[in-house]
Amino acid sequence: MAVVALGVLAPWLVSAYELNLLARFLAMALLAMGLVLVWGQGGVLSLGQGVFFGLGGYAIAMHMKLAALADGDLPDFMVWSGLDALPWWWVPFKSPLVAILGVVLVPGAVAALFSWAVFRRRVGGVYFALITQALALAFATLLISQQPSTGGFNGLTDFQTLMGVELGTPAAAHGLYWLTLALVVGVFVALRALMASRYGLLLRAIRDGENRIRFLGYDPTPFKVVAFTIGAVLAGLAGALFTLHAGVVSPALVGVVPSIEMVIWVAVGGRNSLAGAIAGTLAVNLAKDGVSSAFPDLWLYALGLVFVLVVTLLPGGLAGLVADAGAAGLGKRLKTLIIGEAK
Amino acid sequence: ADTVKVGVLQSLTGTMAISEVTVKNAEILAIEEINAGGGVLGKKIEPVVEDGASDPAIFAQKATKLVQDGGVVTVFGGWTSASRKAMLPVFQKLKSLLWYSVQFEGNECSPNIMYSGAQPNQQILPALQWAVEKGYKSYFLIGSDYVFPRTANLILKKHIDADKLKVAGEEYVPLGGTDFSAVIAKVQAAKPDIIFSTLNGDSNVSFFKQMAAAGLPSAKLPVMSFSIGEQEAVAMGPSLVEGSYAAWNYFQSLDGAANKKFVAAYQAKFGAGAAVTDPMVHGYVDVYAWKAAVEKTGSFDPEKVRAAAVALDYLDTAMGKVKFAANQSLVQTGYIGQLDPTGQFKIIWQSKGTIDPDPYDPLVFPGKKCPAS
Amino acid sequence: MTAQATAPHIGTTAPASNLLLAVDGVTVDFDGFKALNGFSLTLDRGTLRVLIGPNGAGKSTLCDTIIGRVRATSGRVIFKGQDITHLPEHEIVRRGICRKFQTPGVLPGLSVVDNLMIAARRDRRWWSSFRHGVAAEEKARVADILETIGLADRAAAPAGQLAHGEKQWLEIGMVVATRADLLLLDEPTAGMGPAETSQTAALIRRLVGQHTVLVIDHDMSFLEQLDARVTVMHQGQFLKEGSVAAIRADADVAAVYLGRAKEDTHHD
Amino acid sequence: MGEWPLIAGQVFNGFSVASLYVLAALGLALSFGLMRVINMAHGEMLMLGGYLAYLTLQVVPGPLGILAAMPVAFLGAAAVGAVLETTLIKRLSARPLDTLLATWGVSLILQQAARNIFGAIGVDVRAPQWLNHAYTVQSGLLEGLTIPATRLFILAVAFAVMGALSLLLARTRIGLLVRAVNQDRGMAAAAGINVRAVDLSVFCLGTGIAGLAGVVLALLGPVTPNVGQSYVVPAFLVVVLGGLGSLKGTAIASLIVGLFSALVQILVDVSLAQVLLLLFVIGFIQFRPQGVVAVRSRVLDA
Amino acid sequence: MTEPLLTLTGAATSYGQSQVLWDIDLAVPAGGAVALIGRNGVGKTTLLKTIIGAQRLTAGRMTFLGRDVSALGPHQRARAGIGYVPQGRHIFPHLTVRENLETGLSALAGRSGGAMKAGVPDHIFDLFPKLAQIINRKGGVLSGGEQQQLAIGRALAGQPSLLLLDEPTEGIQPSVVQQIEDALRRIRADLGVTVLIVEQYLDFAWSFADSYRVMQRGRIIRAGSTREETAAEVAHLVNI
Ligand SMILES: Nc1ncnc2c1ncn2[C@@H]1O[C@H](COP(=O)(O)OP(=O)(O)OP(=O)(O)O)[C@@H](O)[C@H]1O
Ligand SMILES: Nc1ncnc2c1ncn2[C@@H]1O[C@H](COP(=O)(O)OP(=O)(O)OP(=O)(O)O)[C@@H](O)[C@H]1O
Ligand SMILES: NC(N)=O
Ligand SMILES: [Mg+2]
Ligand SMILES: [Mg+2]
Repeated sequence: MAVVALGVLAPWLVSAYELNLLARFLAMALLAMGLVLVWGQGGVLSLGQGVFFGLGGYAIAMHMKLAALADGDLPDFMVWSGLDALPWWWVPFKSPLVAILGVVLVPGAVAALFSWAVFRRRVGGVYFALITQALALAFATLLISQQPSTGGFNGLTDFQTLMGVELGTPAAAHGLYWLTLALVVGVFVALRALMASRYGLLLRAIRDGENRIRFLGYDPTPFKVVAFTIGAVLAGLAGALFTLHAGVVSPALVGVVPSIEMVIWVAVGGRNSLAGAIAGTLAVNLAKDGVSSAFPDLWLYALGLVFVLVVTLLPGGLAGLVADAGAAGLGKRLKTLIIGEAK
Repeated sequence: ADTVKVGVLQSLTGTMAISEVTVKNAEILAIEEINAGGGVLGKKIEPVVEDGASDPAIFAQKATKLVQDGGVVTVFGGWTSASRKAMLPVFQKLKSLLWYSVQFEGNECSPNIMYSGAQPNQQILPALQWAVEKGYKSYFLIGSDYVFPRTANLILKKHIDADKLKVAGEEYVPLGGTDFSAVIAKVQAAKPDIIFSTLNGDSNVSFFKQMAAAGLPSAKLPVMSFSIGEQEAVAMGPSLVEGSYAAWNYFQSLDGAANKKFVAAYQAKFGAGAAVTDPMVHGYVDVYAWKAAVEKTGSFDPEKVRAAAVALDYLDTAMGKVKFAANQSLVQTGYIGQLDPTGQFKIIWQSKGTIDPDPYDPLVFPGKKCPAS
Repeated sequence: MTAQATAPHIGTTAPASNLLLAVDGVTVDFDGFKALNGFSLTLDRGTLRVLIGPNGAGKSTLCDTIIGRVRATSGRVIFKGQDITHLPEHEIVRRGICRKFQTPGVLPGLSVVDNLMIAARRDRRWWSSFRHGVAAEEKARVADILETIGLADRAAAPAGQLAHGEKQWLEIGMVVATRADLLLLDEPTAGMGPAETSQTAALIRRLVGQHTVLVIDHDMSFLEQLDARVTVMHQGQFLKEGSVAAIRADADVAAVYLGRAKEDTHHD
Repeated sequence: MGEWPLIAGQVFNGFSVASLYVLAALGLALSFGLMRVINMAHGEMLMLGGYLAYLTLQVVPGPLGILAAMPVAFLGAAAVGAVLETTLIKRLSARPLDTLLATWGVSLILQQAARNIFGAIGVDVRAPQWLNHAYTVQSGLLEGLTIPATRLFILAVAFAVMGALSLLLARTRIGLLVRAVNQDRGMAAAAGINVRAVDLSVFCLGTGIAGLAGVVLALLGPVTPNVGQSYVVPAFLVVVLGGLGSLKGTAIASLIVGLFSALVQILVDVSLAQVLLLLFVIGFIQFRPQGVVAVRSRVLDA
Repeated sequence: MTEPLLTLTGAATSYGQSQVLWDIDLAVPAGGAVALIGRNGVGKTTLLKTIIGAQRLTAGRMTFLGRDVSALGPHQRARAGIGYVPQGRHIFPHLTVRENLETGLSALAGRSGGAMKAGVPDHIFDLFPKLAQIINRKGGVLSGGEQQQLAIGRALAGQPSLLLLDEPTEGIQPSVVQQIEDALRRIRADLGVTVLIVEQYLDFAWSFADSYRVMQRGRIIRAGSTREETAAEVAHLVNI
């Protein structure tokens, strides 16, 4: 609670730039929490979260690009790429409602379709991870190669207003920040409830023994599809908010490397802990912001070393560390509570 | 205070670091020289270096940090158009000024950016002009898959068509791509007179190697590159690319006292063999142009500096006489060089005098001009 | 093919209304090897049937085929009058069949009680899993089963940490918790001592009536305690059927299955 | 010159690309298929092989330099593999997804190390004179078809490596032991198999082959700190398509991927070909979810 | 009596934090057959795992053939001559029956290179003729009983001097159980193999072994001779 209160007051505590950073990282934390559900609980490692992050980001960015234009005009990059009409799939994004729905529906639909096709054939685990990695590569490549309609390598940038609100004013920045914070808190609460529900239990059961679950009369496929889809929706939401905060969305945010980094945030924080995922996201990104300019070479060594050490020595991540430390006190009480209840 | 802060924002990590670090070096060199000479308006310049990490979103983030929290009066930086596009709204919003030093695809004029890198009509079109003069009729366009190559080729195609010549093919390879087997097969099928290449970085090595292996060395099928500078040529092994052509607004081999002095200063600091390239010199010149503009207006205020910069007279620089035009791009000379075995370019052609920058190609964007500011 | 002639056929053992399961001429061909070869079997509601046969006779494959883990090359499986031969596994289970595997298959990372809770859940459709609260009846049932299988004091332990015999008990508990109409128990007493074996026999006898049970086992003393009708398989085909005593006395069964045991008993 | 030479050329290029993929993927198939280790630093073993080839050529510049570089690169990459295995991989056995993340960290470190040692710009390994020419069909239907000698050489290397590997696995007990260890470590040890030695040798063999692949890659492109990255993702796709680390599957999958990309590239550019390849793979697993070479099993949760 | 083939003194082990075996003293004489009995979960399997080295000793020591082997890993103990038939069979699922048997030969490393080259000894197929019939089938597809036979055959392929059997007749048809009993007797008689067997059926334990140990909650609570006491006299201890 204290943390949330501090979060609410942040606009008065930190500089505008720092607030913007915090807002970006909180947006990313939404995605990280989704990975807790997908990877930590469901055992499904996705190396393609960047794709959904990007879909969300592009959905909102497309709208803002269009909103800034006079009627009949084309976005600048289309003009200089030699396009003379708006591609049909851009047209609906003129409507802010479509764009906002698109932020969650497009990644959700893509994720549901893709994961259904793959899980249905009982392809999982490592294979799934590698296929999603290829998906990230393909998506980034596609964005870049379709420059006339996607903005290509440059991505989309230079947004002025969203639904009539002038972006870039301090008020807008505060509002967006609070919106992000509220979403983080809301998603945290909702996911915690979900994980504690029977759905959460079954998801963990499927992670443990998918076939066994089948022979208890459950079809694992929809459970996994739902988790993956929720993860994608959160990633899309994260991408949209990030785009608003950063003022740019580009293929550099969606490819193989950023997608792996997203998993790293969660690995550092603790793949089974929502709070850990938020903490991990903030910690890694703050470190990156602080260290990489001062010691660019060192940063890559440090990042590499962090992956290695966290995975080998701290499989529970920061959250695991905290839990171990608290095991004597709070942890034990919790344990007896659970056992008592189970009995 | 007796110092003034300026931002230097380049990629120190990631795929672009290799190129951008050299620009950062040149910019720092200029700052140190100016400081040694007493600074600007009596103040020492304090460079604040940030890492753009080859990621446009980080560029935007770091640009905000520099201007908003870092208290810099102007920023030198950026290489890819993606990073410039991402920074543009930041500088516009914060009413600050960015100095951008790399050749690019044009189609952009922001009052908050000084574009010293070549516009297409200062690099690509002179190269076409040269090729037409040489009698080449059939052109094959190869590029890395990003904005500059695609737009450059769009402009080239219009001009090639207008000249009633032939575009034999147009192919793109993902950035960093290494497999050219299909592209070369298509080149072999199309039998062009010359290849115009906007390939970037490492891909060039793969391309030239595989061309040579397929029996198409530069001697047989000439290649005109728009992204191979001295640094790349040395690293690739000059013998691989020997005889191929490049178009720039600066070559290390240029005559002139200013260039001799610049090369000597750079090599004194970064090693005798250190190569010097076009974007580096543009970065170096940007710093001096900023100094001149500040001194002309007597203020660090970006708005005043911008106005002063476009009002400056010709500066005598390592790349010859240059000045900023009213559209905030640089008036400069176009050169064609041919690679010799040492990795230096022999200058074989140069434009008749300086070329005025033209952000909007008249064939592609008839009638479009930068809004007068 | 003489065995075929004596195999029970659908509708010959009981009126159709009482018929729960009919395996009708099922063949399972693994790249030329027929693990089941035109095998038929019927089970009436509320009955107990024992299935024995030599190692590799096809008993587990029969369970696999009923539950959909292995697909019949030819033939049909009819359950409650409906053809379930080609349904997905989970669909088959939802219709009321549950199976205990030969090697215990519990969910190792989940606690004993969660294992049972998952099995006890009536509504197994995914969208129902978001609904909150556990039915009191399910809770009571799980508590009851925990007592029955003697794991009440290990309820919170991860199932992966149980000893072999304890896992067997847990899996039996899970099968019971599903309240399936048809329980397929593949070697439920493997790894159990004589005392536990007797308990298992008693438990199974209690289940009969409410459930239909098919038991596979090699422990003759256990089968004797079950005292049910015995079907003998051999090489994927029907071999014999009869009471335990009759089967023990059978020369053919002795030859392929029991071995020396035939010397202890006399023919009848 | 008409369509035919282009198509024939692309078929040849397909084989050529397949030979690169197979070299890059064999090591992965070994460590992934047999040890369940996803080595994201595999690409850096390729990179290492490339740099070792470069260094060897400094010492042995003549026409045989490239041949000398092969054993050097194999052993060098195998040695680094040994260090990696003993310090890191062995702690993560049976946690494949974790090996993926940890080795990604290693990959970052190795890339940065290469940048600091050799510079961010690549180094160049030149094909010797005897490889530096091309065969051109002078007449007939395929007139104009050009086949570079380097590509033939790489094809030959790929065949040699595959042959040697299958011989090694078939003729020695190592293949058997490796599979036993992978399927049940505890039992393998109890049966008398030195599981540590088996792990180590398989992993080193895998990285060694990657080192070898790095040498031939250097004939086609520059050796840069991130050269491995461009091969590792497609190599993984090949392994997925091949199925459970089967060597035969890896070879067939490489060929499928190579031919598919090469033929598709007749019609579309490289970027779009990459996207179509992924769609193709997703489509493929709809029909053969276990990959080209499926292993059937009755084991629960296998 | 000569020195025991295997001794455990004060042995203890645990799974993570939870200790499962306490203060185990056990001596198995060369050529002898010892039956380990006790209810489910008392630690019988854990004791065998500790002997083969799959579980670490947290206290005490172990000797084999007069040598302290406490620090050796499982494969070294197997090569020293300990064969193990685990509970749950642990067949290599993707190896064929022949290959499964061949993995057993690894235990001969350093002892009998010749026997290793010679391949799987014929007497295993004499013992389990079924294995010869399904020699090219994958281990994973075998029936439970077939797997059990394979597991015993695999252990015998390594020509152990001490055979650890964890409920070896689980899931095996009665006639084959008899064959296995006969075979074990023959192995003892002809090859002088020492046997430590976990068995829940006292009748079999008594007919096969010459001494017994009863386990309870991770300890050996009683040791005795099957020749001097009847199974009935011990049964009440097992059923606690
Ligand atoms: N996927 C498969 N491929 C090939 N053969 C198989 C496959 N699955 C089972 N078999 C064979 O089918 C036969 C029947 O196996 P099944 O497990 O049904 O026997 P069972 O009667 O249950 O034996 P047990 O009493 O030993 O458990 C065995 O010989 C087995 O090897
Ligand atoms: N991997 C494990 N982790 C934690 N505890 C375990 C593990 N394996 C076994 N145990 C515990 O150790 C104790 C002894 O188990 P063990 O398997 O040795 O018993 P057992 O005598 O062989 O029983 P059974 O007759 O059922 O095979 C049991 O309480 C069991 O729950
Ligand atoms: N501006 C460029 N070269 O991207
Ligand atoms: Mg069976
Ligand atoms: Mg046991």
